[in-house]
Amino acid sequence: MTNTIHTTAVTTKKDWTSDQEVRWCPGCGDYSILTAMQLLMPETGVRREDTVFVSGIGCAARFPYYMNTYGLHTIHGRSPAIATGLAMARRDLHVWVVGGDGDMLSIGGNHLIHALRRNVDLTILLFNNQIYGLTKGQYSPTSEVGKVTKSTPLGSLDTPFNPISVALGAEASFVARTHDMDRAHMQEVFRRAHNHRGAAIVEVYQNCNVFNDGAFAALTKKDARADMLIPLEHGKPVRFGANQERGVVLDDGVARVVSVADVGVDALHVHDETAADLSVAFALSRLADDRSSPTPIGVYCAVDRLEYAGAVDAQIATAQADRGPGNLAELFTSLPTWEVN
Amino acid sequence: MTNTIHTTAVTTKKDWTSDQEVRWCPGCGDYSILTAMQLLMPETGVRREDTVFVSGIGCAARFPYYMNTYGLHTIHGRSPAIATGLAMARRDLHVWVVGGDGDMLSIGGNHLIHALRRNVDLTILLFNNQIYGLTKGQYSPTSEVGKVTKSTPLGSLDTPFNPISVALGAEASFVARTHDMDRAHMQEVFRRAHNHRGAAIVEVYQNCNVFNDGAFAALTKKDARADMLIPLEHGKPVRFGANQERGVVLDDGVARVVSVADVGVDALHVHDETAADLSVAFALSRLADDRSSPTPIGVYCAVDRLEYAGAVDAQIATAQADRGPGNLAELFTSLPTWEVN
Amino acid sequence: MIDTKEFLPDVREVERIIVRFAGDSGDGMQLTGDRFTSASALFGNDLATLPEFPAEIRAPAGTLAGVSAFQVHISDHDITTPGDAPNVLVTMNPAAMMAELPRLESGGTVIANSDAFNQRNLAKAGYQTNPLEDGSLDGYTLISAPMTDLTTQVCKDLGVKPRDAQRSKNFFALGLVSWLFSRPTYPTLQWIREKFAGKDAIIAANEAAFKAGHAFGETAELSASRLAVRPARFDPGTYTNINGNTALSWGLIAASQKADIPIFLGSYPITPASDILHELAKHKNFGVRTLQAEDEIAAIGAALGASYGGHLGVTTTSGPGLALKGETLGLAVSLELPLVVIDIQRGGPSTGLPTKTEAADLLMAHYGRHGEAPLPIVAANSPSDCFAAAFEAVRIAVRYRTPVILLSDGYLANGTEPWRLPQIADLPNISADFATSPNALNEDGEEVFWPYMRNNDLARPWAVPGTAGLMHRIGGIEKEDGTGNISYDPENHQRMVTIRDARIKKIADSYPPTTIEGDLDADLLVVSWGSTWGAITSAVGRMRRSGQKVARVHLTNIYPLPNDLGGILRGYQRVVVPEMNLGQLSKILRAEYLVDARPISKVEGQPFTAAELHHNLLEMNR
Amino acid sequence: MIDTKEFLPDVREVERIIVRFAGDSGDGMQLTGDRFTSASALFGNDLATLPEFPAEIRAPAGTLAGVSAFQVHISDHDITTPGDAPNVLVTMNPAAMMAELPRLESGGTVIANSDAFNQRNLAKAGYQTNPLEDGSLDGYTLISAPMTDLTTQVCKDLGVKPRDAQRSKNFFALGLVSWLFSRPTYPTLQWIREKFAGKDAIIAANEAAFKAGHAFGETAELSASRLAVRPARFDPGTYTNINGNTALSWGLIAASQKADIPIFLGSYPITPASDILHELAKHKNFGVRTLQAEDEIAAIGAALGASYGGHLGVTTTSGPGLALKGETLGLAVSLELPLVVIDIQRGGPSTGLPTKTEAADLLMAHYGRHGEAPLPIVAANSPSDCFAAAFEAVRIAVRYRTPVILLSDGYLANGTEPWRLPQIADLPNISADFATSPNALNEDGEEVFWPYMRNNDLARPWAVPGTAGLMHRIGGIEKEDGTGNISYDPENHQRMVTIRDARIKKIADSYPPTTIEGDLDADLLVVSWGSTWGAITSAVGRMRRSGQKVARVHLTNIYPLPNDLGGILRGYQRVVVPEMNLGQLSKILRAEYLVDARPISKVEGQPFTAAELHHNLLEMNR
Ligand SMILES: Cc1ncc(C[n+]2csc(CCOP(=O)(O)OP(=O)(O)O)c2C)c(N)n1
Ligand SMILES: Cc1ncc(C[n+]2csc(CCOP(=O)(O)OP(=O)(O)O)c2C)c(N)n1
Ligand code: SF4
Ligand code: SF4
Ligand SMILES: [Mg+2]
Ligand SMILES: [Mg+2]
Repeated sequence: MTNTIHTTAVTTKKDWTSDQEVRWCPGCGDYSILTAMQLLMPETGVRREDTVFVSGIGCAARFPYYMNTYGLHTIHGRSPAIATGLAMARRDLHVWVVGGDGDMLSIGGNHLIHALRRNVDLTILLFNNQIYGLTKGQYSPTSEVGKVTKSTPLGSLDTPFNPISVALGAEASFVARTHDMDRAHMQEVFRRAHNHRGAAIVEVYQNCNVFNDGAFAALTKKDARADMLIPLEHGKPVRFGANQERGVVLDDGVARVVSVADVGVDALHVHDETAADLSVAFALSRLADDRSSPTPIGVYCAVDRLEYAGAVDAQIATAQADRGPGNLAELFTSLPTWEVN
Repeated sequence: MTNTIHTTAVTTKKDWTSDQEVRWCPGCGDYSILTAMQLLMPETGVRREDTVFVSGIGCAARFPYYMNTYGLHTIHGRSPAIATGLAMARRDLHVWVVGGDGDMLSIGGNHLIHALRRNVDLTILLFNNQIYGLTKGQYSPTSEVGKVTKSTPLGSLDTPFNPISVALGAEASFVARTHDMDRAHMQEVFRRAHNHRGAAIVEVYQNCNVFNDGAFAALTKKDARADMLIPLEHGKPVRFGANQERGVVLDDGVARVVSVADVGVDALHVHDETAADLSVAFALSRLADDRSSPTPIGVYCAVDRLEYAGAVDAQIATAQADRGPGNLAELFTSLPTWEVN
Repeated sequence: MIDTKEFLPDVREVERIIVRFAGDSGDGMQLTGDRFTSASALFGNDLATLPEFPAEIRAPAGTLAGVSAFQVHISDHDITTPGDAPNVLVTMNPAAMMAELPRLESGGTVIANSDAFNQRNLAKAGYQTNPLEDGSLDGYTLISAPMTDLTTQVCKDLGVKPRDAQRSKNFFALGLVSWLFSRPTYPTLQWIREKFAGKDAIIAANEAAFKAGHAFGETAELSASRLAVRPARFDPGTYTNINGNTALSWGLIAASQKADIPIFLGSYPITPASDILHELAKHKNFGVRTLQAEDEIAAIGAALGASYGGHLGVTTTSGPGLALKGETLGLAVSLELPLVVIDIQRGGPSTGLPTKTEAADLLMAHYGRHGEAPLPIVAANSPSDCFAAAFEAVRIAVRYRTPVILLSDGYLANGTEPWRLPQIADLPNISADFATSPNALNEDGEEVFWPYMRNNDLARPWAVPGTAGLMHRIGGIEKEDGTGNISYDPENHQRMVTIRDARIKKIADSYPPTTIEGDLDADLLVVSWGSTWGAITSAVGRMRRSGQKVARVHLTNIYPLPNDLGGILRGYQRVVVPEMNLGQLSKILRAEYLVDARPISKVEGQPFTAAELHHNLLEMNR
Repeated sequence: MIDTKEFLPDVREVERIIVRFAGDSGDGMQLTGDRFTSASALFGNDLATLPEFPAEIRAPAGTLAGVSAFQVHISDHDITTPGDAPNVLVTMNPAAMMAELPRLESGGTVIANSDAFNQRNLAKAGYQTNPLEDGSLDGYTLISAPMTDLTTQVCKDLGVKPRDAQRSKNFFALGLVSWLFSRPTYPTLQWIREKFAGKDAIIAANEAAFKAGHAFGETAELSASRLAVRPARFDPGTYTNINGNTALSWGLIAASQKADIPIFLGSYPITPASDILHELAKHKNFGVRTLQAEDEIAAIGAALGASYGGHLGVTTTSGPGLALKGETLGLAVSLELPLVVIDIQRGGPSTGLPTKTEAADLLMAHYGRHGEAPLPIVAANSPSDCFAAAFEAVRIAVRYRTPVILLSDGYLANGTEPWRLPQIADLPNISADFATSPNALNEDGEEVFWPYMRNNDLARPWAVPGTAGLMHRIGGIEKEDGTGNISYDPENHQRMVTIRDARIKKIADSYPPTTIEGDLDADLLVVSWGSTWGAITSAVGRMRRSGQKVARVHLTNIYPLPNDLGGILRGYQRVVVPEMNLGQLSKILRAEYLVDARPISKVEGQPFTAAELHHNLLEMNR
């Protein structure tokens, strides 16, 4: 339980695979996310015993059972809070948090935004399938208006959250998006999130083929990607399209998709993920307001700021340096005392 | 309980003042907010019996007791949820929600952001004094990093929320800020919020003279205002300063304070509160990142979009038009039945 | 409508049959069971059903975790449970055989889809050899049919894709079982046509499969004899086969109509309560408003807000959700507003066994709030009784201005039984009785409205916003008796705590006298609540038919307990309380009456069977 | 240090005195009371204090709502309560007189700041005429002094602003009372100099006011005689005057040091628990981590997460917060991890009386979770006992791997009493005993780690992340006995429910035998828990001194109850249970032992007085 970080292990995918039978529906997008993770972990060099997956409840939240690490499957919505305690207590661990859009944004919304603003060193994966999978198909806080589900037979009326915007509004220091159809992209984004100091949140577009099949197909199916996904790359102009023919400009503060031919490459916005001001990241997040328009993927922002658990440890170290390690006899006599003989 | 809205009453401030003794500390900023409200109400022409103030717990949350209307003082953090039920049930009422920064952003953060995204017809006042008043002085989610309070003797480590950014990240349709030192401004902003269709949130900078005295003095004291408050006015360039000598531009998506002389009036950002894209409102909210820099006040955005309770009522009306008003006999026989003689 | 006189003479008649359909989650067993049930209901049998789902949405095909089962008990007389050991087990694959065979009565009939018993499936289920062939089913009657194959064959010329054809194999099974038990075929055929209207190929495939299964029964040389169950003698009326969650939803709607206040449901999905949200959301034309809230706390909060506005606030959940609602329930107790809180109990603690039944939330319902925060508790007894229990909960909530907890459980929620439709005019009226005028004089002799004045029931007035002249402010801080103003006065607090306690206890004055069933002069009294009702009814019946004396009392109103209950309990030498928990009601009875009430506990995620209770009661009566 | 032999011979000696300081919130009464208490503690008296704050932060000056009071009981012998009716009442304004006079013993002494009894203040307090003049204090001994005026005068030449001078009038009152009760003056003078170091004008003003008050007593012709209370006979040792919340915090720190696992406190501010957060936050050098979480659910969640990581997870709250923690507590029960959950009870239900005391969360502590979710409950008896109770809670949590609920209340939290510092070496050791190696063999004979293997205590291993080879996954779904893998098996569930129940019951095996105090052969047994301890001790003492026989048992471990308790209860004809609720422990005793335990209830937001309990017990013994 010393707070030293070990990063020396040589492992393979198999080492990271637990002995538990995977219980998602055949065809579920969760499988490819799991694979991406099990492939990534050996590359990071971290030790399995130093890695913990914490989750709430939902299909997504079954994730920890399948990783051969420490795993804590908790209750609905509370994983960011529980993980906060673990990460504050144990800075030597790598704490991952996994949950669905209901778990993280509905019942768990408050814990999520507070974990983000505190910037606790957590790597949070939000599997967004825009539906409640485990409870068999009610709409979620990311479902589109008008969605007909078991709980909204006449269509939902709730404006959905944009998870990226929510995270930015909550002062998140690392925000990214990826999707379950592109293992390499997932792996790269997860790696970036894992390496970030502080709270990192990754929205993963995930297909629930049973209750919301094809929710992201218009964006993520192979032949749509070039036109519908806008890869964000640090230091590069934001461009996309099969021939890089489209791009993004900031037009009086608002991000807009334009034809590169119309505006010229120099007019394109050059992505700066390190910008301390989150305004541009927010503007980019608004591009994805409906699924018929192109959506940025990749790292929206990766800002270095005060990490919580480290700061807590530093306060403890300072207190111990200033006052010496705790001494019970001193504590007991810190109020006025008197002796009786 | 018919859902007709009455707006005919002729009243005075006294009519809106309840018989309960006001129990805030002498000098508390809450007094002037109360006065602003009691002065505003007669101007709106609404009836007292159609007005409800709902609150949670905290000093701010005592507000309903002092208004001679219907009032519901609930439990800590839950007022947005409770008010959502009331507003959905009773579209004929004017439902106000009042709470402190702890009530609304700490324990109640999730209910707040969900009420905002649903766009329920509520007028929400967040009295931000950057402290827990009622529990005698712990830091709050809006307290600045380093704040020394009873619960943070070595200084707080939590990055605060920016309430305007949080609201915008949650898809709020009306967001504004005012402060307790300017009754006329409060009254105007409250009026605007009251008239908005959907969820309106107003952050009120409020001085807690007992536990956090002068938190906003650098911005709100008489001689600082001209230089430190940036009034947002729809359709006008964003300018401020004793001689309107400073202004705000959008610089590649980021809002910056400039000297008008340097850039010229035409370069200034012209405020459009009706912009459906919340990017610029968000960029403006980042100007206030610390209290030593100028802060926009007024209406950040006022966007017309699907109001929840109305949409729910419309679904009911459609269902009744399509299927007739509910008929128990029909309901009971809607599954296969058989007769026994 | 069916002519209940119709009967088939060429088969052996039995009093009752228990059939269990089991297969992979993808095999459509719930639907098959449901169809068989409907046909039996229309035929006039009494019946009770018990669906059992796997916990996973779609567990891997062919595994034990993926087995889905549906049990139905049909009878020519009044029955109260889905039965103990099935007489017939339908197994669509080896995993179903492995998981379910232990339940079958010894010597019972096994029907198996032999096509599914291939090497791969056998291995997945953990069989070394094929049970259809290795003699391990000796002692049972085995009807083995290549259902997949036969179904594919009959579909060949119908233009159905092979995959769709294979999917229809459950209708083959249904056809076979329908033949075996002499069920009328036309309700199923008609249902297929209605259900799949527009999808002609599917209709054709399902019909063909169903008929093929029926024909298989007629033509194959089956070693099992064909059985029939006569229609039961029901009271005259119109019946429907209903599950607990639907009955509960309808009970709420009926009560809301009678009280003339619209329902506002605030809910957050959770198994096994979600279906009430789904059902109520369908009935917007009754003025029902439903909010899928962000969590359980918001759900009850919104419902309470709506109640404050004069609607009938309702919130539905299961144990984990009720645990979250405790603080807001305390506020509701303090506000004294009508509110119905429904807990469809499931296996706990924590996430526990979410798809299994249990009844271990009783003490939380009593005490899961800080401070002295009493509230009435009502429990449903059977699937159709959920209607009456919901109605009773609304009655109490509205009349006494109080939150009420209504307890049901996973077994009642999904189980079905025939329900005689009530005459709408016969449903009791509920009066909202909103306050419309001042009710007190202040010191200056002016008319004022005091929100905490009380009527004879000790209930306070319900004055909803919008009512001129009655503006008032209330909250969760202690209130002055009468005025409702904030009061920190010590004696006032004592008085208010006492009044809140007394007003809930007073609700018992509105109950009918408690019914003792069975032998009033027995030594043994069985006291029970909730879904144990059916199994206890059967077990007590068996006891009495075998000459054992036993009395029983079943409680619908759990808190406050009936005024006459103490006297009843003291009249018996032994009191036993069968419960699906470690003895929660028995704890309450012991504390209340100092009677040595002994629990009979079962916490297996499954209801008591009549047989095990019979066994237990026999022991107790020795 | 004080020479406890020192004594003043020129005054009348009494055994004990109860003084109550009352004034406006702005009058500094808490500080005045505190100073008087400290001087008495240093002098060697036994003592007990009870501060009472108004609910508002700063209620309007001069109103009844703004009255702040501090009661202190000093004695020459062992006392256990802050006393019933004060002998002396200090009133700094009319509102304090109006609110507090009814408490004073008849014939008691009233000390009043006559300057404050002006027209305006009298009206605010609801007086028509001035009680200092209208004869309504006849029958009391009245010492009226123009404190504001005299204080301003003595400060005139000290360079103190008039406003600051006025503020010092509480030191005038303190000086006067100190003279009246022959308190040594130098501790107060010394404290003033330390406290206001650097603010010379304030020091001068306070000193001058204090001395002026003292002189006023010496020079004025006071009709009250000067009293003194001898030092009490204490066991030898070092003492400090401590309140419950501080003692509790120190108990946690001591236990954490003994167990060698750092404290992680997750908390959300709430009266009267916040001070534990404040206190623990000060002690970061003990490795204490504190998180002011976003709400109570996050607070317990974070604590549980830290426990999973091998820290001592603690969460502190009051009733409303505990109601919110129920679901997460259920998870902790299921995870079987150490966790200490502290509820400083206050008046309920709902927001209730947040600044007043009550003990009505006992049944919620027992049952406020869904499913069968048993956990141990410990309660503190007195302010200083909070140390021991916290230590005991940690002991149980760590040894038995379980969440523990520790109950205290508002009265203990703020009340103080002398506490003899324990010898650190005498504090029992607590062993975290983390798992370090595999504990089972799998089917292939390989060494594996099973998180739900159990030791003789039925406790499971605590294997923290970072430990190589022990990786495992656990959660709130039912777990297979031993392996901890998810299991939906019915029999396994029954087994696990039974084991969870048994392992908590087993904790009682670790208790010392229950102590019966008083007359073992009495007919009447008083059973109690929590902060009633002091008042019952006094009342039982009075009973016995007056020749009445009575026995008493006070419980620290409320769940599981001691193994020998049933036998004890059955040995008495009458069992009474005084409680600050409507009879919650009595309910549990009745259910458990079928003993007719009768509650004595008080729910007024104030502790029992010894006198009222004495009265009640006399009635019971007739
Ligand atoms: C307190 C509580 N409320 C509700 C539930 C029921 N529940 C389980 S998972 C879930 C939502 C699942 O949706 P999501 O989080 O999006 O995950 P997915 O299954 O889609 O991966 C709900 C409502 C629960 N287990 N606990
Ligand atoms: C469930 C619950 N937790 C905690 C509290 C204690 N509490 C009351 S008000 C409050 C916070 C007050 O701060 P804020 O909301 O900012 O309001 P202010 O007093 O500053 O106006 C807290 C923590 C409570 N009443 N209920
Ligand atoms: S229900 Fe949807 S999200 Fe859940 S496992 Fe199945 S496909 Fe995946
Ligand atoms: S504590 Fe602060 S916020 Fe509360 S009433 Fe006093 S001054 Fe106002
Ligand atoms: Mg989802
Ligand atoms: Mg505040």
